[in-house]
Amino acid sequence: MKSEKKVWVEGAIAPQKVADSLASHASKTNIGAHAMFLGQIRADEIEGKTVRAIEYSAYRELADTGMTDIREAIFSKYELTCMHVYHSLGVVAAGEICLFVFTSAPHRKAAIEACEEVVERIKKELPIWGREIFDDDTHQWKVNT
Amino acid sequence: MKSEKKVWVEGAIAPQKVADSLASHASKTNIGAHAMFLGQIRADEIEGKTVRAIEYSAYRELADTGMTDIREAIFSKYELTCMHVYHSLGVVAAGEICLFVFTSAPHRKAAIEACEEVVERIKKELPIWGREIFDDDTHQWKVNT
Amino acid sequence: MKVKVLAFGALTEILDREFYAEAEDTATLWAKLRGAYPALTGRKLLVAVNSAVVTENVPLQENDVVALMPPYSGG
Amino acid sequence: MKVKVLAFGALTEILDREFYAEAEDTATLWAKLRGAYPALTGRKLLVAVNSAVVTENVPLQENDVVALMPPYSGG
Repeated sequence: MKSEKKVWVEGAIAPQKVADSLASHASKTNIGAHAMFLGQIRADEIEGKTVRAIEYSAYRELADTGMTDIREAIFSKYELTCMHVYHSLGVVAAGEICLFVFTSAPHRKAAIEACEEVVERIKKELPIWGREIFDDDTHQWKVNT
Repeated sequence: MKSEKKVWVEGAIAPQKVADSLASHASKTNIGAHAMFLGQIRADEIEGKTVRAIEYSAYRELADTGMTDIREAIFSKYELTCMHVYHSLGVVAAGEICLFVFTSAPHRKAAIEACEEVVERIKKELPIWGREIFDDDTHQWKVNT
Repeated sequence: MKVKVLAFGALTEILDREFYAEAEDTATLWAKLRGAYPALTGRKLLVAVNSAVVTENVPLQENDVVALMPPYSGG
Repeated sequence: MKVKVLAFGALTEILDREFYAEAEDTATLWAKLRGAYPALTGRKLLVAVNSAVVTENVPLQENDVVALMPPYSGG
């Protein structure tokens, strides 16, 4: 359960991945609750221009280490059955999914709290950068709040 | 957004429904975050017997009113873009999904908190009953904790 | 007053899902049923009249619909 | 010491993504780069040496890999 998982997805995360991930847990009948978080690219308007996509890049080596640290901390803290995280690299268009966090547990409290904590830690701790591309092909670098 | 939605699903909720629901939100480019909760039937062991399914029944009229109350309260409290709730009626086997709560918002905090609150309120406020069916076809009535 | 009674959840193992009964208020109705079905004694109960939950004894009108509900266990 | 420097995020608009530089410690490296590229002045920065984040000035060894990273904005 704590083994390395594939985190990085080139481009957008397909909605079908969510269904497939969920279906693959039907055989784990000790699971009673799944919590999921999905980040979707917003077409924000900034000074009259609209975000049409975000291009993500990462310092992969450091991000993989960070993700392993998060995974281990979360499994020690919560009674979880599984945890899956997918993050896009490259260009993801407005309306598409760039982050998918999926936690499963016997009981809902652990699944829900773990999911939220993973999302917060990913945003804060992983060396990933988003470049917001506007409809006129200018860009600016995203700042997390 | 606050209009009546179809809540009741006969039997298990298919994982594909999750993908389809998610995909249908790609055109809402003011959404930045989706939170989902899924309840799955656990094959609990109780005194040497294993739960093989739960059969759900509801007082539909009162449950529909209760769901409308929850929906309205959640939309007044959180800055949400959409909210979808599906609950099974009838027999759902161990490993299958019986509850799907899906909230979407511009920002993650609203989506995550709303999702959790809806799950808690559904369990507490909606007149639904689960009959746990064991592998030897005996049963007992589920008690929510 | 003749009222329609609906039973839910575990109560359906003791009562019919739907039947008619005579009672002037909800407390009297429940007392009568307990008299007829001792297995009801000590059961936790939620009551709704005409699809609205009531938390105190309420008088019943002819043709009211009274729902007898054990604690909820959805989700 | 000759070290390999990696630049990320908005810094890649000022610096190459990957280049070599001479410096004895991380503070000196950053000072030299600021001297050469005034646009770096005042930038918030996280530094990693050989894939481990460092929060103070650290001495560099030959062939160390130094990552210069703006605040993260993933998710």
